[in-house]
Amino acid sequence: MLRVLFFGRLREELGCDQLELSMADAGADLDSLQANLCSARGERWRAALGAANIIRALNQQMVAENAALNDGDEVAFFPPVTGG
Amino acid sequence: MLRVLFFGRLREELGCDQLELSMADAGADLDSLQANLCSARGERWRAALGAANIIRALNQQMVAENAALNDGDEVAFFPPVTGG
Amino acid sequence: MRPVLEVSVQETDFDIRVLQQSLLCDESRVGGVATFTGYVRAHSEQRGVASLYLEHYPGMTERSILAILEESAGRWPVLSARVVHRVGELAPGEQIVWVGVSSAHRDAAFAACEFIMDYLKTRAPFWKKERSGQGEHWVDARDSDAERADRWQGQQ
Amino acid sequence: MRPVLEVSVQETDFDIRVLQQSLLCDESRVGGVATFTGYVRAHSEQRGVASLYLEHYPGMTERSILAILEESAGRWPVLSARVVHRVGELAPGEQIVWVGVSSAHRDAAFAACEFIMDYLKTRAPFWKKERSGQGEHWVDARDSDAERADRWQGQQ
Repeated sequence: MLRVLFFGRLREELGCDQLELSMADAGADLDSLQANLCSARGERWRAALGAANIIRALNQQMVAENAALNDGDEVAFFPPVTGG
Repeated sequence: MLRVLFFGRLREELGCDQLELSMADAGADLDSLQANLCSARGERWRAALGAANIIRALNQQMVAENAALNDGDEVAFFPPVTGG
Repeated sequence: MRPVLEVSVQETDFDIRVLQQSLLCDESRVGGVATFTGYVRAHSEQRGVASLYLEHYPGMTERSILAILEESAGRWPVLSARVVHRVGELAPGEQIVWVGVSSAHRDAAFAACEFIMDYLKTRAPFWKKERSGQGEHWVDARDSDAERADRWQGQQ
Repeated sequence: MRPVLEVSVQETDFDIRVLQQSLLCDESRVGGVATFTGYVRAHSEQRGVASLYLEHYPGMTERSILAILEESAGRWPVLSARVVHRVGELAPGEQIVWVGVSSAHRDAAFAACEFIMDYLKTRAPFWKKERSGQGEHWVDARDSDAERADRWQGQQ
């Protein structure tokens, strides 16, 4: 299983805080996961999650490149951060 | 009259906090004042007040160049500052 | 001696005097403490702000800030560094964030404190939403924040 | 609106929370406050320090620090800036100096605070004497302080 979290403006646009996905539904890596979520869940997801500035984190660390996914991983998608 | 103040290590070396001088004894400008104090008061003054790093202030403002002295002025001599 | 690094993410307000005291080791090796405190402003881009809501990513927030503190301690001789960041609903004038760094010398304290704030702004998972008379909206990230963080990259 | 600038030279200790509060204007225009606090260290150049005596030039001290605050407010959009500097006899661990700057944005607050400290170190008439088991001696000025102050000269 894979846990997928959404934050900030993206969370509101999707109307979704988090998902649990089987590894089969998720895909083998971050790029596949993001593409699968965009294509399987309709136009709203495609537009929001396909935005160019979406940041990805794998197991609570931001990752700039693609990365392989493993059972039990936690993935997060969110817009640029605005704390401080 | 001119008021002349000494601070820090220089004050201790001279054994003197402040002086009141007539304008005639002081001289026309800062360079003359400093030279007069060095020559009129013995070796201790010549050594301490003649040191290369002595800073001068005229009416409570540091001055890097020579400056004319006027009746009522306040002059100070001191070593490099070490506050903060 | 290893630097003392601490991170707190909390809804409650904080006392800057108590925080600064926590940066002082008892042996009096501290020569200086640099701090930054961020506040909720009453106006933002011509809008009046009634309140600010801060969302975060629990777990990752603490980890990412601790990683920033560790990086700062690797770059400068930090004795102690600490970040407190609030989340939830905040009113104008309230304290949002506090960063404090103690060191034997002021240059390290200043540099590390500013570095931590710059990285916090671009690497810690917080998102601000402003609420005003005209409704609510998410605050956009600023290019200038990314540029400020980038300028540390070339430096050691 | 003109920046609020304040200077205090005093023998008594100070409360950093009260000082920081004094930098916040009531309209909540302050986005950030940067501060620096200097402390008496227990060791200095291999010597143990029993106490530190701070001499100053009354009158010129306040004037010169105010001139530094005014120069900082001319360079950056400072809302309020304040310096408190102690004089007289201080024990290791005691607070010596506090500099605080409030601004709408953090970059101005950080820059002005560091500028004020650098200029204070080289332009304000204070002299430190350390007392230790080996007697007492005047602290020498450090070239690095002059260099830090000089680096602001080229910048606006």
